[in-house]
Amino acid sequence: MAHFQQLEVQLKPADYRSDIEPTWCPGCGDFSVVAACTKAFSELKLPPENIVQVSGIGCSSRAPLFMKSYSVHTLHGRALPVAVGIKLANPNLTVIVQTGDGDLFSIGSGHNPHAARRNIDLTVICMDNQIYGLTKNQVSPTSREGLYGSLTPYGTIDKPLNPIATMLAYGATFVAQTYSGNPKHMTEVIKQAIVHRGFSFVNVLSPCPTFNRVDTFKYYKSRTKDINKELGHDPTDYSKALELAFHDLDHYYDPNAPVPIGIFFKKETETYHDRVNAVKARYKAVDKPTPELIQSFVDACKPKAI
Amino acid sequence: MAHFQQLEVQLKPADYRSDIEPTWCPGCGDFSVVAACTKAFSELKLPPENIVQVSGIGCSSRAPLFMKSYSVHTLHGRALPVAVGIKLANPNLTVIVQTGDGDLFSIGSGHNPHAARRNIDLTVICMDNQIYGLTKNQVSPTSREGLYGSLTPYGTIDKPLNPIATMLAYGATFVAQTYSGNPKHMTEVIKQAIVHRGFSFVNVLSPCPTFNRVDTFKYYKSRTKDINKELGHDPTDYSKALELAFHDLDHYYDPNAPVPIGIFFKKETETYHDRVNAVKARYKAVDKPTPELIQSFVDACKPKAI
Amino acid sequence: MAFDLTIKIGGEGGEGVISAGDFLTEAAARAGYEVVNFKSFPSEIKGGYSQSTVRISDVKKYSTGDGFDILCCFNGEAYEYNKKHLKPGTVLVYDSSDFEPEEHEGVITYPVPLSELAREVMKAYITKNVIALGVLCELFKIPAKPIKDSIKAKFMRKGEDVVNMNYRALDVGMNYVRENLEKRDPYSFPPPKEPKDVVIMEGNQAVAKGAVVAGCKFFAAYPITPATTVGNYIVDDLIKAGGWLYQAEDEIAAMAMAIGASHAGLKSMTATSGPGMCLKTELFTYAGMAEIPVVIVDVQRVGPATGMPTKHEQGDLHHTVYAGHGDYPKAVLAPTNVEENFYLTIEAFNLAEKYQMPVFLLTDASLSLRAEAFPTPNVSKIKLENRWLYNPAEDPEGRYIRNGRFLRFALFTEDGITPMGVPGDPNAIHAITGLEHQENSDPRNRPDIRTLQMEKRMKKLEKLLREDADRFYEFDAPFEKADIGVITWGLTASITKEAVDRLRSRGVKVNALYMKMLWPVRADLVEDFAKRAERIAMPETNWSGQLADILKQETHIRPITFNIYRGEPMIPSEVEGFIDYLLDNPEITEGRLTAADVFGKEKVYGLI
Amino acid sequence: MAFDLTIKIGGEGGEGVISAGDFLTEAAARAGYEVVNFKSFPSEIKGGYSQSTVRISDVKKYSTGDGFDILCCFNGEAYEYNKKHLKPGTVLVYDSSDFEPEEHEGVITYPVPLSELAREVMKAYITKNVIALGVLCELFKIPAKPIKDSIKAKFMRKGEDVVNMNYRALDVGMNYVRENLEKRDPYSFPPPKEPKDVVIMEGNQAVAKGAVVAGCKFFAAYPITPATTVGNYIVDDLIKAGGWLYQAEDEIAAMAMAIGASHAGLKSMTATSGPGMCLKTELFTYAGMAEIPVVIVDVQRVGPATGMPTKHEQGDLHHTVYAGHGDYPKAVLAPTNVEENFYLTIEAFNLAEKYQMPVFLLTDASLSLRAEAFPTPNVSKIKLENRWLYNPAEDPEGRYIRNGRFLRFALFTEDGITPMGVPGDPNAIHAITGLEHQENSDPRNRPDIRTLQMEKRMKKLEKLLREDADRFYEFDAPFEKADIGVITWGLTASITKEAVDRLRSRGVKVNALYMKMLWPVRADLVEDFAKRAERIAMPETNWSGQLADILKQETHIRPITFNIYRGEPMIPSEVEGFIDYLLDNPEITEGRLTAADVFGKEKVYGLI
Ligand SMILES: Cc1ncc(C[n+]2csc(CCOP(=O)(O)OP(=O)(O)O)c2C)c(N)n1
Ligand SMILES: Cc1ncc(C[n+]2csc(CCOP(=O)(O)OP(=O)(O)O)c2C)c(N)n1
Ligand code: SF4
Ligand code: SF4
Ligand SMILES: [Mg+2]
Ligand SMILES: [Mg+2]
Repeated sequence: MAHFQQLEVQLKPADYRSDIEPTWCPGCGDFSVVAACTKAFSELKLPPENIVQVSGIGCSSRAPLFMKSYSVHTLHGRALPVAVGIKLANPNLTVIVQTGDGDLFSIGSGHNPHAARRNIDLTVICMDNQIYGLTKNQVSPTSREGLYGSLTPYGTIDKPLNPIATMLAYGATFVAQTYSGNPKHMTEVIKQAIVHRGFSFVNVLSPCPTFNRVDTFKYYKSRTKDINKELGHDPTDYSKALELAFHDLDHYYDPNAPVPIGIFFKKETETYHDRVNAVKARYKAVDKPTPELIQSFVDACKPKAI
Repeated sequence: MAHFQQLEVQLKPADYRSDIEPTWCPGCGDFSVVAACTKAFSELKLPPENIVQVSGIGCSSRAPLFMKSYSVHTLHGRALPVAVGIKLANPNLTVIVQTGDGDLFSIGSGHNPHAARRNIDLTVICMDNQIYGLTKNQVSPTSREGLYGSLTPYGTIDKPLNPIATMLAYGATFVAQTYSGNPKHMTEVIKQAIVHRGFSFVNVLSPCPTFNRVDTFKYYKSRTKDINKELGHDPTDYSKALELAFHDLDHYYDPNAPVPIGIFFKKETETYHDRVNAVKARYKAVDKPTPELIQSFVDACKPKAI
Repeated sequence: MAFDLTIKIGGEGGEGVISAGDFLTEAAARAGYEVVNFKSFPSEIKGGYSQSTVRISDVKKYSTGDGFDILCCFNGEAYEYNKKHLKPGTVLVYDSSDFEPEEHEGVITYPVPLSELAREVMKAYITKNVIALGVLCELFKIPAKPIKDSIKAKFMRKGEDVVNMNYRALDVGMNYVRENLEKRDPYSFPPPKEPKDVVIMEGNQAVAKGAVVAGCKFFAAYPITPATTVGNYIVDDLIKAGGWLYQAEDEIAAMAMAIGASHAGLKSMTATSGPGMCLKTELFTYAGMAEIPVVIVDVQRVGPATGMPTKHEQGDLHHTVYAGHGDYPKAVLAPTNVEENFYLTIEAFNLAEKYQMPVFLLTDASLSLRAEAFPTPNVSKIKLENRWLYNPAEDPEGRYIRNGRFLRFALFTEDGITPMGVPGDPNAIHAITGLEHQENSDPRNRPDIRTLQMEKRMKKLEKLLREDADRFYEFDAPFEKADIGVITWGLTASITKEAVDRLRSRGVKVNALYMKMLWPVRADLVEDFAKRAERIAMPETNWSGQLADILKQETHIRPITFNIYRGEPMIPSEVEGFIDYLLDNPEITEGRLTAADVFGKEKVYGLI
Repeated sequence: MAFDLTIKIGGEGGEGVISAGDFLTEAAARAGYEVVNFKSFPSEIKGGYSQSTVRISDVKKYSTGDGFDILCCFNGEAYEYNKKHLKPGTVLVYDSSDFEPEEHEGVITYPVPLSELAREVMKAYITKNVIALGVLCELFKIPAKPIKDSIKAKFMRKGEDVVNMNYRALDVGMNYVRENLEKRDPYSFPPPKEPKDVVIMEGNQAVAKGAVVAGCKFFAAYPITPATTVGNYIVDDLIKAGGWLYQAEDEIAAMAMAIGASHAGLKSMTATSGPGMCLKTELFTYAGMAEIPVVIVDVQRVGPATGMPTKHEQGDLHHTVYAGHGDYPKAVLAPTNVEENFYLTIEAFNLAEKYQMPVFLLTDASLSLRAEAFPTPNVSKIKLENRWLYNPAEDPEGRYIRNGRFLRFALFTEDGITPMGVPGDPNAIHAITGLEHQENSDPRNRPDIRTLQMEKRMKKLEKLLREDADRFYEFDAPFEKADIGVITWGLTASITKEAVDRLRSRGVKVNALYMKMLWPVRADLVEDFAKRAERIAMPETNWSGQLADILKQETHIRPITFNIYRGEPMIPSEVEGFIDYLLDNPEITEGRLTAADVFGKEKVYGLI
């Protein structure tokens, strides 16, 4: 755990809360995501000033504003690339992306393959309510077929995207799913995701009671199944992870299918930053260039007298 | 094959060529892609006026201009959504996307999951030279680790994206790879892709002799292996397809690993358009609305007297 | 005296504030009055303060005025928001089971325990808004019949029981007044008139209806407040009329799809707001270059960045006119009220098809939510433009075919317009490209071809200025030489109309020009107007005076701008105050004023 | 007489045309001359026509002139492209093994079988360009020593054999002249001078070097012609200096990353061209709203859409200044030559850090490829601005902390600038958001807060106008009352300088203003300049006169614009002709002229 800074004295979860009252509807799943995050921060003894939480736009993307950390509420779909810039600039920061299923998998979906395959050491937490909440009820890429949305009043005819399988295909090195109705599981998964060196993705099933009347707490309660504890899945096994992942959405079609939660995959391997360091070493890069070094870059453009 | 229009009298491949001289470098892999396409059109007896070929920007994206069809040379990364618009507007057209690895998997990568999962009946042909050609040598998402690019002179440190696995994860219903050094295989695969009802993806390994000095015709020649004929892969088997796909890039790391070509996966299932038709039937949609119907939409806003 | 009454209802979102306003609006229209209704929602998803302001009159009013005559507060928060506007003579109806107001001199108050009645008498809290309606009916002699009709229409599909429950709630309100209150105010409704043949539409609904009437067959959507509801409103009609709405993965894709669908022959559109406008920009230039007809609706909200998504601003005009690398032809329309939302959407499609280019329609968050009654459009009387498709029979000399190639971008037409070809047609096979191209679509870098194609494209705007621009200039300029000539656009134009009436009734000589085509500009018309006024005043709800900037550049006028950028529309008295200020300060001949300059820093926020 | 010689080399891309020009350029600089070199590539990847124009002089020239004195054609295509410019007195050196030219009256021709010599004598076709150099050296007395030095420097790493082969090729060329040709032209080099301490940079290289000098630590790239090479040039230096270049997945991501890296404390930039500018726009407004310092380089190319990617146009100015929903603060700089590319890049970083906002640097395709020799910058003399970070020790009263919250967006500073905080610092924990926000960053919709924050942000530009704008106005206005005042920018300014010299040498009273900060505008400076001229002339290489538009809006001037939009820079004689035309037509006092208006439709393309 030496790759991130820790406090000597643990702070309480409440110390990671900001004084802004969440604007979420009563009963929104996202409340407990914030609770789990602050608990994870506390247990990991993260200094608040070393946490940068980056979000896009959506109900879920308000989450960073309700916590005490450096919070970067960006534009719709752009949390990930802004977070990449932050992490590249200062690898000592704990950079967490707080996003929603629309933000991450619709408008933002072009950024995911590239952060994942490069194994940039970020933690991406997607509050997946299978709907666009903030814009008042449109289907999202993770919505089940037939779900009602204001632009698809006939019930959507789109096959949903599988977030877990997609991130696995991209080469993410930590891929998990949890459920905001299970705070303990969620906290544990988020902790592990933060501790993981490399690109971590956590899909949080986080119901929107206001607009999604199908994928509710009640719906999930009886269905979630811990793939690690209950099914004995070993997260180092990539092909098993894939196979499990491809059944992630079975419950959309089969009322008896379970909703898998847990860590699908986890593999510690070189991060992008490790590789950057290797290149920098080859280049004899310095941290603070001297004026002489800078002058030498300019002088290199003199007509080549030899 | 009843789902697309056919000519009574077959045209020659040359009849599908435009009179623009290709601007490609001598030896560019993309020449034979055009040859294979025109051959496929001829063999499928497609009326040129019913073909719409849509591309983005890149050397590869010039391909439609060298053929006789309705050609839509769009902007970088936007071939797919423009093609979706065309197909939605007129499902009777044969809509083909001609694109490159940068165009499709870098700037355009946010569009892929959504066209694929919706099973829109398009054929996407990606001329994958593992490099940005038109902008003169930058690595692309499919470049192997260590490849030189003008912006990564140290040899890229990025893990490449796996195009086949990615498209399979998205739910594409036809996924294949072919090689522009094997015109027969290529023509056959492209034909099948066009005939397939639903979202078809064909990755064409199409070397760029000018900038990519590693992944050359010479390199591929000895390595490609026909997964269907030589390995007996049955393209209806999704999990086998996945497994094979995940070894697609093994040759990047293991000089003895083969480069798989062939049809990884193929499944005929409802297209987006089939579902649109079902919704339209429910709505009693008409093709040419009468003035009375239109007036009724306006009249629906009268204060509701009952 | 003219009848002109404004009722404002405020309360918690979800308490039926908005639907109470809607009932009143419908009832007023059904009783033969002019009516306009302005709604405002909180940015929170649930809860937060909502309000609905209904203005009912016997001659058409375009704004909701400066304030209200009657305020009905569903809770204490609504009271807190509005109390500074309680002037002597205004009426306050309030939920006395929730709060007690302070003393307000001259304000007539009617306490009604709305929540208690709903909970105790009706045993259904959700009927609170209908009880309140009953109270208003009884107090102000609003005819109950049309209200009941509206209740029935709205709740019918929920069953007879629900309808009856709401009838009872209305009675509970009416009875409470009869039994407990004594009328002490002068406001009451005149008897119902002969109902007119009107429709009531919200701003975004009018755009949706207009689009379907115009023949739109493809709508590429990506949700964004306050544009999303254009899609909500259009989707069912569109499907029935054989079209389709596609929810794209983002705004770029939506724009790309609209272009694709148009190329394939359909009248196509997309609707978005500022952030989406930015994302689509590269494709706007493509539509200009490839000469694709397409309609883009921008329901403006407050920028920059995410800004204030539910709030009003006229801040996207610069972007619409000037964004994009390189110049390309386009037209920009901006309706000033709901009825124009309907008709100008049709105009947008007509211009797009005629000139084969992107046409923008700029509305805004406030206009999107405003409901208005206007005469029912007769669709058979509306003229539609369809695109010019190549037809070999009309080209006996084969001018548009050279060496077997269709000359999609032929240079020999006088007006720069050339026939299109649609995939499927063997006679017009061609390419389109964003590269500079020659007549037969082949990419070319040659300086002469570049110059000529650029001129071909831009020439289309000259024709537009000749043939299709003047009807978008609404002149209300009775004075040969006015003291002030006001020029404005969009919702601010509606508000300005009322200010102009008031100023004239006080003898001020003010002319007005309401511009509804903001690009390209008929400099001659603007300058002729300006010649007949001593000074030009331009109120706009944006920081920089974006239309003023355009006119400074396109004409010789040097306006005095009045810029408000607080996220809310102006009110008539602000425009009035601005003009009065100019009359008091004759030395100001050009420049920029803000509300603080005119009203003083402290008073500014007290106005609204 | 002053020494001023222009040599143009043309041929097939890949034949060493460009490197021959580079050798000449270096040699000239090493021989103590001023030199500027303009390259142009085909848009095809391989092959196609390339050219390199080298102008060598004893006083600094900013343009490559109207034409050339000496033309060296490597093949017949080069001859075809250039033959219309062969005037009496010009010299033509050509590959006589490839083609024979027509008769050109008064043109001095030197046939040299370049290909044959390369193939037969040297047995290495690739030495053709060095043979040609030898020919030029011998014919025009160009000192061979500096050329040899350049050859050695370039080929050293390929081994001694390669160097020697090229030395021999040079000799082959020189010998051929000695043995076969007789000098019949008047051009010859003066003896070498004392070499000056100069650097030679290409336009994009100068941007790259300037950025590293400015302290840039993060470069977010996405390839696009003609901006890509900024990244090519910076990457190695940047890594050595502890920074990083990241090739993003698209331009939107690149902009987002630059913003992220800046927020995390690094000086950050991105470089792109028009299409990328469009895509990044939404994030520009975010940087404005969240007050993030960031530098955006736009190497303009021809639009709209894909346009002509390798060609010159000044067509992105409207976009840069006006794009984006809502108003936000920004500055726009535009260098006129390569040296300014270097220094203005540094200025861009300084302004970005000082004002905490996006700063744009507009260059263009032609400037990007132009090489110039200029005095070696001394980095220790260059002043750098670093950002104002919150420091509790400087805030003893704790004004920037309220209720334990850091007031990143405090409203009480006079100039709108407030200290930043960087992640990792426990004293400045805060949020940034694109929503309108209050002082402590919390999102707020309140009209008063909105108004005040808007004013805070925009106030920064007032300070900039006071403190940092005037040095970007280059006045060359010797006449108290000139007939014409020329205002222009970018590469067109370089070209105009030469036209102005020529006009003045003919006695024309012309003043000039070269603007290098295009936004915001010091109206006072522009108007003072305008007062001292009868008429204002504004040449720009774009359709609409984009700087003219801005000045019409920001000042009272009414210029006559001269617009060329053919995808190539103007040449001095065009600007000269434009001014002459104005002198001949005194009745023209404002409006727009194109090359066709001034030179007639047929002659236009003959000029270039
Ligand atoms: C560029 C842009 N497009 C669209 C929007 C409107 N918008 C805001 S949030 C949102 C969807 C959010 O969905 P999701 O990420 O699932 O968040 P949720 O509200 O469900 O938590 C959209 C489309 C925007 N703010 N910016
Ligand atoms: C918005 C935008 N960004 C960047 C570019 C520059 N550009 C043109 S082609 C290209 C890469 C093409 O790579 P690929 O798709 O692999 O095509 P190839 O040339 O290799 O066939 C880029 C980055 C552009 N034209 N537009
Ligand atoms: S709309 Fe849904 S996601 Fe948004 S705050 Fe309410 S419950 Fe949560
Ligand atoms: S650069 Fe490469 S991809 Fe482009 S035309 Fe040349 S060989 Fe083909
Ligand atoms: Mg969601
Ligand atoms: Mg490629």
